[in-house]
Parts: sequence; structure tokens; C-alpha cells
Amino acid sequence: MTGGLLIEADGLGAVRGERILFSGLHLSLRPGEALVLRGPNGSGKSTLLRMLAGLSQPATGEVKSSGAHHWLGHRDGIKPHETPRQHLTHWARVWGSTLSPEGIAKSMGLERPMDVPGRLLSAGQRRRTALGRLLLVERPIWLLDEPFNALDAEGRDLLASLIAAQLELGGGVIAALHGDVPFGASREVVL
Amino acid sequence: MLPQFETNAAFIWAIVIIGITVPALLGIYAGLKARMAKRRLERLQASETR
Amino acid sequence: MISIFANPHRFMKLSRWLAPACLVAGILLIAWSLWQALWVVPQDDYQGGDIMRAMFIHVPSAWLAMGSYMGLAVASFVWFIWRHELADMAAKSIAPIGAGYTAMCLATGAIWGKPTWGTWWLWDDARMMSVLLMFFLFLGYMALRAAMDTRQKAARAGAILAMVGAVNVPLIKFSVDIWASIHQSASVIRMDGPAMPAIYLTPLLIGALGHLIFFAALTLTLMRAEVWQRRGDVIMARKLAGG
Amino acid sequence: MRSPAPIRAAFGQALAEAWAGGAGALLPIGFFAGAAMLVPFTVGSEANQLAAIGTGVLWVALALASLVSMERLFQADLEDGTLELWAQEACPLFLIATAKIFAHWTVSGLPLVLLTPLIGITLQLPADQLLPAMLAYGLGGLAFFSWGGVAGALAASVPRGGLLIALLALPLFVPTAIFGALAAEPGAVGPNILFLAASTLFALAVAPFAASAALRLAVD
Repeated sequence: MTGGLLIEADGLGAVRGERILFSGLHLSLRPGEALVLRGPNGSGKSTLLRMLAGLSQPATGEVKSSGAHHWLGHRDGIKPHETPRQHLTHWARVWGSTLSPEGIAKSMGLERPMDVPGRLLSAGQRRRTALGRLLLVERPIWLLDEPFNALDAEGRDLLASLIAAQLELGGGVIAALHGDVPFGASREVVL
Repeated sequence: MLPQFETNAAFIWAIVIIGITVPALLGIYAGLKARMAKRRLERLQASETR
Repeated sequence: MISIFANPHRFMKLSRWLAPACLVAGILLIAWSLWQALWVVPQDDYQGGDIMRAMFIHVPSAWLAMGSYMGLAVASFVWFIWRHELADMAAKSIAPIGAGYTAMCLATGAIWGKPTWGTWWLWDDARMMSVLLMFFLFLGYMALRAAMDTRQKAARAGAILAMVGAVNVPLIKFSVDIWASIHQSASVIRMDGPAMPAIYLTPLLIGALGHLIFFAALTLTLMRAEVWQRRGDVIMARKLAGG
Repeated sequence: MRSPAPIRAAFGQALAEAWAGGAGALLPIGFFAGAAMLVPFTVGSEANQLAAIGTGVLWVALALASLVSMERLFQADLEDGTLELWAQEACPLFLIATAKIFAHWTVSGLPLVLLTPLIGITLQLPADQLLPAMLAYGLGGLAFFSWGGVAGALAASVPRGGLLIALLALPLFVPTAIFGALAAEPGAVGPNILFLAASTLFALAVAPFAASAALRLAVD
């Protein structure tokens, strides 16, 4: 659409209260690219990601996006009463996915807690369930906010391989991170 | 000289007092707020240029 | 650069003399109408004798209570569509003054009601009931704004609530009228009698105009306070960011 | 939007959550019955006195019961991140908001409406009025829940927003309460039930859009 770009953001500015988080920010994402957003706490990484996702209105500038995206925020989006099975079934229904929740749970290492309600899951299990949501339907853009939080070593490897597979398919990933980058990132944006 | 009313003088005066006090209080509120905001701004501007 | 920080210089330049001018003009007009009401006009037996002198205070406050909520809704609408910061400042500034005038209308109405109805409060008076609901709408508006954590969120939430309230006002008014017509309605003031003679009408309209101008002066003053407040907040934020 | 699947899913999720998290319909029912039970203790137990105020008591109890659980309706979604996901759906957010409000009404409003004849009888209301009056309570309840939903969405990001929700919603309840009480009065068939239906339709038309605007603000 926009010259093969998945996302193009131009002149983005963000304000919180009277504080300018960033302004005049340009950003683009091409197919097969992984972009890492970096910056200290409170620098506006999450805000930028939320603008790209359409959750926040930019104070200035605009975001053009040429495809659907998957979102993984700070909060996993799992209800306290929901089991991983129910959660995946629910979003499979919403998105019209034909994949079986069991298959996804298996690839995410979630067979054992498959029928445990969300409030009893560990943070890592909840995060794995939320990551399983990204596999329900193929979408060209993944927007991930601190996706490696709460994951153990095995989970981190799993997520890195998921990101690699997404890039392989010609999709793009934008992730806000602090700490090391356990996947092959194309570029960094420092806020 | 204050006017004399044949009936309900107390009620009329109560209404008059309210009719004067409420706008006056609102005026004082607005004036105080403006003055406080302006003083704060001046203080901040002074501390910034220093 | 981010346009919402463009200082509303023109507003500040204009309001610098407009606010005090409105204040003086409003006070003069109100004083004249009060002098007319208390010293000059003869009592009117149709309106219940001397107590009708309360009309010159009660009725302007009722008009302003209604009008200020409409002003709040219009300012909110303008902000919602065009995101003009001054419109939000106007909405924020109108709310406390409008609530004050609404309270004044309720209090004077209750005092007028005592000699007229024999009781401080009659639930059957459709006009008073509508003003009471207006009072709650103002309270809710201010409480909601105060509960939001940033200025931008307060503006958005306030605008949504003010517009929801505004589309409901006709329905509220209609329902209250229907309800009051079933219970024998008894307003403190009878506006539907014979046409009001000019000796009453002129001070009433002048008084209402005076209160309107006074209201505008207070709104402008509070808007000026808000501009200063925000400029101060910008400096504060710069200091915090600079360390 | 290609299919109503997202709406059905949102409705089902809200139902499941109400049953799992908030003891479902039991909480509002308990509140409703308890509030109505206080009335004979406070105004006296004389039959004709109770019969005179009974319909009104039911309206007040219904209005308050509709507010009791409104605080969590959208706040829970905001806290666990579900609201972020809904806000990014291709399906318009006002439809999701409507589905959630309807689900909430099904769990917390409809049972109260079904319960009104029972409580009405204990309040000495004539039995032959009670079944027709259920229509009025049902219509009025929908309007209460719609406006309550707007207030709940506006206060979703406010911690302990329960009182704020009540302050925001109660003035909007007035037309429904007036037309509802008139429509439930004995022998008052005719325009009042139509006015009630019209004010409910108005609420159903306006509230979803206001609620979705408020929810977009809450996730921002």
C-alpha cells in the first residue's frame, strides 16, 4: 500500500499532562523487519506503541498502517475466570480462526494448565497464553510491549523463535524492550 | 433608607442577601484562583530565569 | 511544534480588559435592578404581594442556571469537534459558576416557596425540579473532571458527559413537565398570567442581562487563571524533565 | 464487520464473567430484595400505606440495583487488558459495549424484573397489576442499565468510582423513573407506557455511542 511499508508514522508527538514525551518522530516498518523501541522508564515507549496500535490518539502526526496487527500489552488480556482453553477459544471465535486451541497450547507448552482459571495461573503461564493468541490468525504486524517479561528461559527461546517465524513469513514486529534483545532485530528506535 | 415591606419582609431580605452573597462569593473565588495561578506562574518563571 | 501549547495570546490580550469591564458593567446593572426591585416597583398582588420582589433575583438565576448548562454543552461540543483548547477552558470555567447560580436559584426558590406554598420545597414545581437536576449534572461534571488523572483526559471525559447530559435535558424537562401536570403544579412565579407590565419587565431583563455579563466576567477570569495554571504546569514539566 | 461473532463472543464472555466473578445474579437480587425489605420496617406495615408506595419502592430499588455492579462492568476489562483488545477490533466498539451492557442486564436486571411480582405481593400491591407492570420494569431497567453503562464507562479508570457512577447516572434516570412510575400506576394505560418505551429507545440509541467514546478514553 504505502510503498511496501507495513507501518509508516510521520511527525508523531506525545504529551502527558504538560510534559512532552517525544515529538516529530518518524518511524517505518518494512516486511521482514523487527524494530526495537528503547528508552528509559517513562520515555514514552508504551505510548508510542499504543499510538501505532490505534489505542492512543497522537497529539501530532499520523500513523498509516497497511494491515491488521496483533497486540500484546503489559496486561495479558486474560480474565480471572478464563482458562487458557477458554481464552484461546474465545478469541478464535472473535477472529474466525479454525486452529484448535489444543494445538496452539501444545506449541506454547501449556498442556498442563490448559483448564486452570486465569487467576490461578502464574505470570509466565498467562503470558504464554497471551502469546498463543498471536498464533490464532496470521497478521502482518505484531506490536509487543515488553513481551519477554515474566517468561522463563525456555519461554524466551520460544518467543524468539515465534518472532523469527513471523519475520520469515514477511511480517513485521515492533517491540518495546529493556535489557538484551534475544532475537534478530533489524533496527532500534531510541526515545 | 431601607425600604419597608408590608408582608414577608424577612423572606425578601433573605433572598436579597443570598442574591448578593452568592455572586460575590463566586467573584471572590474566581479572583482568588486567578491571583494564585498568576503568582505561581510568576514564581516559576522567576526560578527558571535564575 | 505541538500546537496545543500555542499560547492563547489573543485571548489573554482581549480578556485583560474585557473581564474587568464586564465585571463593572454587570455589577452596575445588577445594582440598578436591585434598586428598582426593592425601592421603586410597586407590589403586585397577582404575584403574591411584596414577595414578588424576589423575582428580580430568582428568575435571572434560573435563566442563567439553564443557560450556563447549555453554554457548557456548546463549549464541550466545540472542543470535541475542533479540539480548541480555549473551548475546554471555557467549559471547565463555566461549571463552578453555573453550579453556584443553580444553587442560588434553588435557595431563593425555596425561601420564596415558604410564604407562597407554606413549605420550603414543593416537588411539584417542574421548573425547580429541572434546576435541581441541572445542579446534579454540574456536580457530576466537576466530580468526573476532578477524578481524571491528566488534563487531556479530564477534557475528553467532561465533554462526553456534558454532551450526554445536554441531549437528555429536553427529555428530562419534558418528563418533569408531564409529571408536574399530573400533580397540581404550583410554580412560585406565574409567568403565564397577563403580560407583565414594563415597570416589572424592564428591571427583570436588565437584571438578567447584568447577571449574564457578570457571569461572563467570572468565566473569563477563571479562564485566565486556567491559562496561567497551564503555563505554570509547562514550566514545572520542563523542570522535572531537565532534572 | 463481517459476522456477528465478535458480538456474540463479547456477550458470552460477559455472561461467564458475571457468573464466575460476581456470584452472577445473586448479588443484585439480594440487594434488591434487601432494599425492598427495609421499606416496611421504615414506613410501617399498614397494608394500604405499603400498597400506595409499593410501585415506587420497586422503581427505586431497581434503579439502585442497576448501579451496584456497574462499577466492575468495564473496569474489570480495563484492568485485565481485555478492553485494549476489544478497542482494536475491526468490530465497532459501540457494538461490543452494547453486547456487554445487554449481558449485564440479562444477569443483573432481568432477574430483578422477574422478581418484581413476588416482592410486589409482599408490599401488598394488587396481584392483577403486577404482571402488566413487569413490562414497564423491563423497559425501564434497560434504560437504567444503558445510562449506567455510560457512567460506568466514564468512570472505568477511576478507582472506587462507584459513588461517581451514581452521581453521573442518577440525573439521567429521571425521565425513565417518571414515565415508569406513571406507567405502573393502576389504570394508567395509554401514553405513559409509550413515553417510557420512547425514553428507553432513546437511551438505547444514544448510550452505546457515548459508552464507546468513554471506553476509548479509558484505554488511552
